[in-house]
Amino acid sequence: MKYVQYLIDAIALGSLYALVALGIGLVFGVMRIVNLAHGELLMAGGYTLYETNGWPAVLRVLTALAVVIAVALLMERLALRPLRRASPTTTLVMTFAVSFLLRSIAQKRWSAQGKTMNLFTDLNQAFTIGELRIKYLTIAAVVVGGVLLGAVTLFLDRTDLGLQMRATASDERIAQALGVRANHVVVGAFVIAGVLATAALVLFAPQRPVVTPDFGLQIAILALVGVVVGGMDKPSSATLGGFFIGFANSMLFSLLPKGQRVFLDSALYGLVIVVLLVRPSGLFQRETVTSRL
Amino acid sequence: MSVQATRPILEIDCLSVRYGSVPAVRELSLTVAAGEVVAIVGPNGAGKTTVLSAVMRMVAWSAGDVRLDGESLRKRSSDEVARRGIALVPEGRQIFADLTVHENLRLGMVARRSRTGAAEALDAVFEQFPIVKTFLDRPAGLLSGGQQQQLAIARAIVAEPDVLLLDEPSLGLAPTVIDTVFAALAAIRESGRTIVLVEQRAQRAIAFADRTYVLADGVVRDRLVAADATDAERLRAAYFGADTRAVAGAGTPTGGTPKVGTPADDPVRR
Amino acid sequence: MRRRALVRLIAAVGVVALFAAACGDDDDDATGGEADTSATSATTAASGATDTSATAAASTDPIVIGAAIDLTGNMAPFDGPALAAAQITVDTVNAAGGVLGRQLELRFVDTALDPAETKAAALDLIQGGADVLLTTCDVDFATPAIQEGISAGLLTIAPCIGTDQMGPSRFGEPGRLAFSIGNLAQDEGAVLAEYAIAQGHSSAIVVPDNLLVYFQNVCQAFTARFEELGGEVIAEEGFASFDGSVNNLATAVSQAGEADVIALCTFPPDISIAVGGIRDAGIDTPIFSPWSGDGNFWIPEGLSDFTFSTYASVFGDDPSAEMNGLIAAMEDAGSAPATGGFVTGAAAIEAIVAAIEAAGSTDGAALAAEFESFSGLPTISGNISFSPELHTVFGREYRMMTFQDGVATFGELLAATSPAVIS
Amino acid sequence: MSAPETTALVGRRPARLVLGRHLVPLAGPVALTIVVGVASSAFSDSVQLQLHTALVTTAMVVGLSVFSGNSGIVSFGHVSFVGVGAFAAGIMSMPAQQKATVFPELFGFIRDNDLGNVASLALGALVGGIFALVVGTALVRLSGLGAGIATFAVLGITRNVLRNWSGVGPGAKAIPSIPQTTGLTQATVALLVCIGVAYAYQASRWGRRLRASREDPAAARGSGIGVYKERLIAFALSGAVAGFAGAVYVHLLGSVSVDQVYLELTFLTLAMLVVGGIDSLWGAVVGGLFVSLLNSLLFEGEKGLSVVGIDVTLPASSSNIAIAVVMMIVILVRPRGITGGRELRLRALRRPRRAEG
Repeated sequence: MKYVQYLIDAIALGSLYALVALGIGLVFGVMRIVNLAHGELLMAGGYTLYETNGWPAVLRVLTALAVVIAVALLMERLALRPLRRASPTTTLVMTFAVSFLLRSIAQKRWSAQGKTMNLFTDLNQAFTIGELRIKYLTIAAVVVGGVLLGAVTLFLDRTDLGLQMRATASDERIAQALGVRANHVVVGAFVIAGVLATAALVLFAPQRPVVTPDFGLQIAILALVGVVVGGMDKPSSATLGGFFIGFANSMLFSLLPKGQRVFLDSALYGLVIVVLLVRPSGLFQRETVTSRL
Repeated sequence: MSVQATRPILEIDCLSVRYGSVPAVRELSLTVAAGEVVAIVGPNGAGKTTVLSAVMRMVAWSAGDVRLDGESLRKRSSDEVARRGIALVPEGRQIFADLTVHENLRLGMVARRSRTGAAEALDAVFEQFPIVKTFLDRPAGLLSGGQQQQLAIARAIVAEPDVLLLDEPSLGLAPTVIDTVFAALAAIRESGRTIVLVEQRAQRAIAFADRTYVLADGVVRDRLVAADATDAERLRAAYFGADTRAVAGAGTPTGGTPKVGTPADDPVRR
Repeated sequence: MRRRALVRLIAAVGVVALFAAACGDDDDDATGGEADTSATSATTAASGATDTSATAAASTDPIVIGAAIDLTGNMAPFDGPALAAAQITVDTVNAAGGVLGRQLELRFVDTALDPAETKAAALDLIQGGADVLLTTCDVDFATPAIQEGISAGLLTIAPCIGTDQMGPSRFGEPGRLAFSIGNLAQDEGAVLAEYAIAQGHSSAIVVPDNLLVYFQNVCQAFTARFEELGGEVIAEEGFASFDGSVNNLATAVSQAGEADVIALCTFPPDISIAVGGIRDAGIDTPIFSPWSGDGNFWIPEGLSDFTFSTYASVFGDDPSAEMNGLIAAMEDAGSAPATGGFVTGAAAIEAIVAAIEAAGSTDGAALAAEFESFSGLPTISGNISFSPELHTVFGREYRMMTFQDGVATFGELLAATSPAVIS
Repeated sequence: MSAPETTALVGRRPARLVLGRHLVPLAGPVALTIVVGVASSAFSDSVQLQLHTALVTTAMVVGLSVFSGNSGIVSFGHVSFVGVGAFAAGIMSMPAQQKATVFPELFGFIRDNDLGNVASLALGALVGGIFALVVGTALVRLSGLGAGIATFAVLGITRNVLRNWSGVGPGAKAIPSIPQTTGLTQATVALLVCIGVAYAYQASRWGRRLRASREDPAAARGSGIGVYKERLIAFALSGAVAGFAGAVYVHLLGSVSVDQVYLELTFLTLAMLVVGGIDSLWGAVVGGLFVSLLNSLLFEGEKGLSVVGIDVTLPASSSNIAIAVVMMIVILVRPRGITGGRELRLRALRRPRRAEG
């Protein structure tokens, strides 16, 4: 029973990271950009929730969504579009600079002291089945995660813009030579990334109610590790990678002997290295596909 | 097929392209009339593919201009060029292997200028390339080389472009498949589309085209018409002149006397 | 080609400009600094001309207290309010005539918590004539500044460091010059344990955050004193802030068994995840926390049975009128405190003033000797004591605060009988 | 340099060849280092410290560039080598007697011994190099982003172990009382040494092979270059340089804590490398110094404001925003770095001078 509870905790955390990873994976898939500033989208949404404390919840979430998408699009337009042809390392460092800028602005505006978001705190309530305790938040995370992953998959499979995104991801030059407008595709990817970041934020908020300038960074870095471990080329493998990293983080903590729990990071990163060595192109990737980066 | 009588649809004017400090195309000028088939032949590294990529704005120009229907493409990006009516069948097909045949065709339609007639265009393509219809829902990567080439051409013409650029459509294909491809091209020509064909298999291209430019070292070495396809001497001269020059690394080609050796086999077919 | 050369030129000019600007900046600093001091001494001389002779310039110069503290980074929420309170106290002291007939001057440099900037800030202040150095509220972040302060022979004070590390135990013999006005973790852990026992709790789960030595020490001290007084610690569930382990804490705690009280030694933001998680897991056990759990900015809605010890109640019900006056003054200055830690900034100034008056000079060694002899020195933060071994405050009265239904109220003033002994 | 002189220099072809091949690419970084070093002595203590920090941070960037610049693989974990170098040097040069009270749980041979300055610097290089060699043995097989993340994982493990294994690391404490031996001379010489090592490697057969394998891995393999071996050599060497830089760094600050050599430094050094130009040593040096000096300048500007007035409400902490913006602008204007990723060449050297004159 104890282990089933561990499993539930792990699934809860895994689902949250899966959402973040999907956002990172989608932008990478379409643009070949590792967006280190993805976490700052969550942060921006978090401060929006703080500032709108007292409004109706739905309105707050929509405002946060608008802010997050606006930040995502500004990021794309001002910092990344001019670097469309630059090397991956250059864009990576650019996204880091963007992340640093946004965190510095937040630090100046709201200070390093946390601010409470107060959103959907009722989701923290749990129901029990026998000895098992399941938070409504866990259910919400799994459902929302599943629905959004499904929606993104459907979008990519069924819509023209989705098809153009997949084509761009596969070969940007040829896609453009066929008439695909790169900017449309990229803007689309960033809008979706914004939606996913907001969804992740809304699900993180009840559990991590305090937003700080570093709020998103820690989450995004771990999610990024997950994305790479899972396999960057496909949104689905990136998402599974995100789930994997959250799941492993939680599971390892529960399974480590009490005195050794402080070595959680070592265990987790050790696992990451092993996975990368055994399956360099990604845990959930067909072996034939290799990362283009 | 009088060249002078028709209006020029594609004009390449003193175009230069360089990769880093290496010039790939040097002050190249050529004109293609509407409805005409123009071939560009030449040895490896002559700059043939670069010319097509430059027209598509897939590589940057260092000087010169390209005009479509009199309008400069200087400020256009490659997707805009495509949506203005030039379609490219790239070297090595470059179909999207992970996507299905149908999805590849849908991507081809992105550049269509008219909102109507898409279904008809698709039907026309199915008729011309039955193989495409047969494997509609199959990932394109599973098709054979010849099938992929047909798909690549089909993908280009569903956009109903004014000008079709083809880069080495016969590359790596078996002779019978090449016949199929050229038969398809003939049909496209009948439909009145302008074609620019880059080929290393010069003889066939020259015979097929109304006019042919022989390219070497990024400049036009010679101009030929279909009748010249049988003039092996002239071909050899054009080819080998360029080859020796490239090997010797001499300066700008001025069309000096080509060194003609005794080639073991037909230089054109290689 | 030409463009590349142009860019190189711009780059070259940029580098030169950087140097030039740095030069200009330094010139400004030097001349500005001198002009500043001369101007200050001029005004001091002018104002002091009525009661002292103009020749006693040295003794009428202001006593400079330099603060190398963080106003940008993660310590800013602690350092900022402490600095603001210190400034108010300096103003009060100056209004009352200063110390030894000299005015106090508080200068600060933001370290942004960067180690090189921290050291640079200390060097700046020392070179600028600081007589006493204040540092960031964490001994490890402050180390680069502390070392400069003590090696320059200055009394070096951290307002709110809570470990016994601020002194010889970390810095060897030169560390005699280093003190903290914060509460000793061993003392604070003891008071929490004594309060728990007094409320009839006899079993506990201890949850230390491995991130900071302070957290570890408070929880160790709680355990030691709790067991001394006959309580039983049934489990210790460690975790570490920022590594995600807090997400699993609730399950770990719920599986540890039932206890009367949970001692939780951590700080925001992870404390809110920890407390929220424990409550949401249906565990209503009272939670005890040291000062790091102070503040209402992180509190989950409707939190109950959460008790913490602190320096001052920022919830409007502090028992001391003087304290409430200081809080009001800080609100007026636009820096309302979020936790009670600010008061250590004020107390630091009071202690420095007391030491200077007793020693009759600003010599670091003399001041340190006075500090070591402080036993129950009354300050706004309560009575503070040091010893040659312990350079962090013990024996001070804590405000024991408790949250019920999301509202914190003052419970009682309580001092530990003695610091707990931890290995 | 006057125009006739330059012409004369260019006129002598053999001299120009030698200069062009080795002296000129080296001259730029060396000259810049010496200028910064010597110039620093004109300033106040705190500005001096910042300039020395700039030199030492640049040494870390040079260490990173030995691997990333030559192999084309971005390492996110190089700070772990800086870290182990820093900790080895720091903990071994803290006085043994004090160590016994502050870090009683250290293994005996670490706790009871201390080293002199030179020995501790050598130790930093050695530990950094060996650690990189061990790690590299497994990891340099990977390429692309996978390699980057794997090295980042090494960084995570290094930090976690140093933070929690009290037998070898300082735990949550900062290591205090490290002799502050890095001043003008040592900082300058240290960077020069790193530049020298990096350049020697780059010009060596190994360095050229690795660069060849970066341009075209398949062709390199075809011509008998063992990419794995070449990468491993570069990785170990750059680990040694990074470890050395870390050792110099602790002797500059006199203390070091685990979080000091983690994420922030990782991104900072990476940003410096990219801002300068990732493909060249000149880029590493220019980027390291440019970003460091910019950082100091903006920070000093902030301080300048606060020294004059004592107003607590004075808005501070805007320098980070400015740094981020400047960095972004530099990347936008020069996506390949300030130097364009090229080494300094004589032709390039001449042109700006003429333009200036």
